[in-house]
Amino acid sequence: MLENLLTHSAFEILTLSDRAAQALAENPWEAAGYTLLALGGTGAFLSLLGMALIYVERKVAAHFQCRLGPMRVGWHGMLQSIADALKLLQKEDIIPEKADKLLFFLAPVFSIIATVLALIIIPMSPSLQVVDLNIGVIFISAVGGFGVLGILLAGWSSNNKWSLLGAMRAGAQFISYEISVTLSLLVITLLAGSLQLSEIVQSQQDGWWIWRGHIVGVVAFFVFIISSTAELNRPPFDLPEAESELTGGFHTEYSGLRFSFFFLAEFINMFIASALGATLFFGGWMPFHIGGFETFNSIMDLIPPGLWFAGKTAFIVFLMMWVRWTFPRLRVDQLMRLEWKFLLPVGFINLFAAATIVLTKLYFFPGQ
Amino acid sequence: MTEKSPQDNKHPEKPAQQPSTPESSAPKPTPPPAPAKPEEQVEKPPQPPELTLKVCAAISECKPYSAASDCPTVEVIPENLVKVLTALRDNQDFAFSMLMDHTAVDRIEDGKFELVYRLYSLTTLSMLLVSTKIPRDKPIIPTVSHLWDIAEWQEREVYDLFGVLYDNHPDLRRVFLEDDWVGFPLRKDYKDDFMLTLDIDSLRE
Amino acid sequence: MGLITEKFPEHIEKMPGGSFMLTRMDQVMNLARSNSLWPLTFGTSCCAIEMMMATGASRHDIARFGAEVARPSPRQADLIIIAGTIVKRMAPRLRTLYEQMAEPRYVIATGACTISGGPFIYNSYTTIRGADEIIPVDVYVPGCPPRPEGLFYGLLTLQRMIKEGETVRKPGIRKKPVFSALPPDISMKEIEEQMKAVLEKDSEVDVEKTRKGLTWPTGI
Amino acid sequence: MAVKISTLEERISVPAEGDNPLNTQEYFINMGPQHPATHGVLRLMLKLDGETVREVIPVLGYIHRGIEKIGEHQTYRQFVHLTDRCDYLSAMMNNWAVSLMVEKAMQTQLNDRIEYIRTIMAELERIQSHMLWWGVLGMDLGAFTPFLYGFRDREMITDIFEETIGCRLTMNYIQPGGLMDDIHPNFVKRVKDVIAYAKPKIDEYEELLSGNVIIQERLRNVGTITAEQATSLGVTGPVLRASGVALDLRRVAPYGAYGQVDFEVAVGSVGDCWDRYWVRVEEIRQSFRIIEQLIDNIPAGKTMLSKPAKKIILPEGSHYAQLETARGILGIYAVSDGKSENPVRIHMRSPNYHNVWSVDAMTRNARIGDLVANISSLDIVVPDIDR
Repeated sequence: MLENLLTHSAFEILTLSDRAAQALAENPWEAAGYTLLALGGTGAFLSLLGMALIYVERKVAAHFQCRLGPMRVGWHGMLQSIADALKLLQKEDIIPEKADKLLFFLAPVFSIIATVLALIIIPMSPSLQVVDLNIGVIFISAVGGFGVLGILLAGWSSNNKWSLLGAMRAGAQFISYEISVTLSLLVITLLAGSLQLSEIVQSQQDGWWIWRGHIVGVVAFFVFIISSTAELNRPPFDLPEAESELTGGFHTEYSGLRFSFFFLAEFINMFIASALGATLFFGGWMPFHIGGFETFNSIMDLIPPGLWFAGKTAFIVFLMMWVRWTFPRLRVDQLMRLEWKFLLPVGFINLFAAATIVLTKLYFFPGQ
Repeated sequence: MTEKSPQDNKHPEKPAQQPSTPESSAPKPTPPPAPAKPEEQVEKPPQPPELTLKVCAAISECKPYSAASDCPTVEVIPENLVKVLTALRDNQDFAFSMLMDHTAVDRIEDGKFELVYRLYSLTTLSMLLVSTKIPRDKPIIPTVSHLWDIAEWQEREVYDLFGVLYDNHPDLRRVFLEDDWVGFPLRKDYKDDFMLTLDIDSLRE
Repeated sequence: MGLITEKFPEHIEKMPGGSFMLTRMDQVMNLARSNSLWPLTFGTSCCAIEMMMATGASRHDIARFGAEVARPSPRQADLIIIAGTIVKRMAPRLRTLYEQMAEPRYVIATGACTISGGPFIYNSYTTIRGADEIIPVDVYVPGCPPRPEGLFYGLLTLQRMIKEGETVRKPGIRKKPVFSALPPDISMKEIEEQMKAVLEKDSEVDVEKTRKGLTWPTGI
Repeated sequence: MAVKISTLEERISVPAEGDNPLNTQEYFINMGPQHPATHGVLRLMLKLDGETVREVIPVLGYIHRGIEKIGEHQTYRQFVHLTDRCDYLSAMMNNWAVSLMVEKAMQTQLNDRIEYIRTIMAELERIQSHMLWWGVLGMDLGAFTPFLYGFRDREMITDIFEETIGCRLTMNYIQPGGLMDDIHPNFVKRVKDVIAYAKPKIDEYEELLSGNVIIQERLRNVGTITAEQATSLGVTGPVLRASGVALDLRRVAPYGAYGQVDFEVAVGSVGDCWDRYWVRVEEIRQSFRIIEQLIDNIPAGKTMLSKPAKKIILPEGSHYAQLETARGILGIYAVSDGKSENPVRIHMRSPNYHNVWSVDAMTRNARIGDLVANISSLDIVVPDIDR
């Protein structure tokens, strides 16, 4: 089935690593150029996207709360994030005297590295992807686990009890909710029959998994969105940095540039989670297709895949912001209860249901 | 706000012109002299209020308060304090289940601290003031924190500001000031290099 | 005159054609700093409510000036708005908070109590008479408590001061005295005169014009 | 009799008890005085076992300004303006308490206009205080948006105050013998506008916060104190009423115009955070009801009984008056020597000082998140605790 899908594809996947590999035989300099483009592009994308998301978050929050938000720097405060970034670059860098200096230095670096590693395998459009691993879904799970290491190290090395409490909360929360995220990822892996992100996108050519997988897909999506919000430490699951409880949580002792790394990593992680959600459940860059309606599908193909991806991701990002500015925070034990007593059983049952669907081929729009 | 206002505005002008002599004491009663509230009337004659008499009849250690007070007040000696307060709390006729307030007054001219316990009853909705006097140079009094939980902290406040020592208090330490603060600021003879004093009376003249 | 001139004073002399580039860079930095003042969540008494009114309430919305990111940790804050009386017991804590803040750091003192001790000067055994006895204050906002608009005016004044590069403590200079970073051909006196001119220019208000627009309610 | 005086260091150096099967170690952690959840400068020493709070030790005095000492050197009229700065969210009720004490001691009868305006102002103040509390509760529990909504509506009431009094927070409006000034001509209309605007809003906000599952989870059965505990701890106001004791001085000992209006006292049953929440939201509604009954019938009359007299000398003896502020019973206790304008001793029975100690009883063996909910539901104002 999968081979069929791939041969019928109108979209040719060409990642930057593929291009570099192709060019290596003929012209090593071109390959090096592609590599540099990938590195520089990821770095630039990371910082620009982070700043844009911070600006958007502040504006969305402001409008939810009947106020204006940043207005002074640039048109409607567009350059506010740049001012913040410049200021944070210039801030004094304080390392507490009794902190574990090496780990204190490494923690934000770990955090940001994990983010970059996850960012490179997100397929943003057929030709805009750095590397397309055949174990993409597993890779994202693994790298995501790396990010919490940064938080744990930050809490431990700060030599501050509040930081340590925040870090321990983050650790417990991450380990718990990672299971649910993985379970919902597995559902899509089962339906699509592949771990490779580009193939998962291709498999949604006849319809996105959120309705091709009907109930199973919807349940998996909700489990995914709840538990990935928890993994991102965003409200209502922002216990590791709960402002009114732990002052700043794990980043209490961080200032200036190092703090901005955490800040940036948090927002990029939100983008990655949204992009992953869009890729798995809403077809990633795949336009809105309905199996069998070829005319309709070709009209939808007129919109470039990059826009589809951006739109879907923006929708999920907005959803997360909406939740953040509406809901209060859960308590620690309630957080654990939600995961172990509700989301985990639901995830397992859903996985079994998905297996049944795959075996009996009960999809909507089964395609060829 | 409608018809009454013109005549009502004219009427009280008369008394308004009278005061401003130093003897006249502030707000004058309204022109139509309404009778004073009944509970205020009782304190004028020397006869103490009804509740005071009732308490004194029930508990032999109490006696009516000697000085003026606007609330039923009994006086006890420090040795009987815990006994009296226990009786007042547990006696079903009174049932003073709340210790509303506890504070001290520095009677420096008598060389004494007056400790005041304000009890409130949720069943009869009445209030009783229990007063006891301890010498300034040996300010020790048994604690009542086992009777009411809040007494623990009220007593800490009094210790902090007046230096009254409570015997058997579970955790007697300063509450507002640092532990190494010297002196007890609400005592009348408290002196401090930091404190600026301003004699308002001299400024007024 | 900020971090760059302080850390690399020799660069100014060596640059051919004057210190143009470095000065520009510094101005950009000051612009960025002035527009991103993250306050510390710190308030002791009544002024804190009006401060919350300014920072929180939708009508006033301090976010317009990019200053709504209230940080609970002093490490990440740039600005400390002292809102309320400071007493003896709080004073060392306030000093600690100030010292925990990372370097370009600014202080606004709001309200009578913070400026002078307010109504608690006389006969009080704990009230500190002015927060500037403890930490250097950049801007004073009088009032009891000041209106949110007053706080905004204070914030805008602070922003202007940062843009001019002149706060009570010059930003970025922690170990050296202030004028060691000055270029050789400028004296402190000239800067003072220039600042005076700027301040005088800004304080010019056309009184007649202002009065015309003002209509006083007659009903009172 | 040997009295032992301890210090904070001794208090927090208690060795951990090792009877825990998991062999965990308890530790002390310092919360405040600068902490977002402690509403100002309250400092709490927490004895924690992991996330579980074993003991809460409030450490006060970070805003202790010695108001009682200052009061001994001031006249009663001057003392009124210091009470504004204690519980600044019920500023006018604090002023009223001093005025009530002076008027009771002088046996002054006030006219109805003064009583009506005082009552309306006090109820407006109560509404704005509860609105602010409502928003801050949301913020403490992690929802920032209710905070701004609460502030937005509070602003309308502040505008009314500003129009009449000229001040937004520290009013000094109610004075011994009357009021500072008459109400503004727009006052009645503006109050009616606010009622028309805010009453539906209360329902709307209840939908946002009260109907929320997470809020219910966070507040229900958290920080329960029984009626006996509450009485013994001396808590008053909504905290006591949430525990099921219907002690509201507006009802049991009416002052002002409360004797002439019809309203209900909201009483909880369990005594948990949810009851305290519910009692306060209900009190906002009841306050609107009281204002609605009074606002149309403000009688004519003077707003100050006589010209401000130069001297107020209370008769010799002790004087006490108490009333119900937004947070509980505020009592003013003054001892006069009958000769001087200044009191020999003036003491405030502060509702917050009595309420704050119940946080330990509420939070034993709960989580840190519960502690934040408990502090928030107590609605403490720290300058009133410390005075």
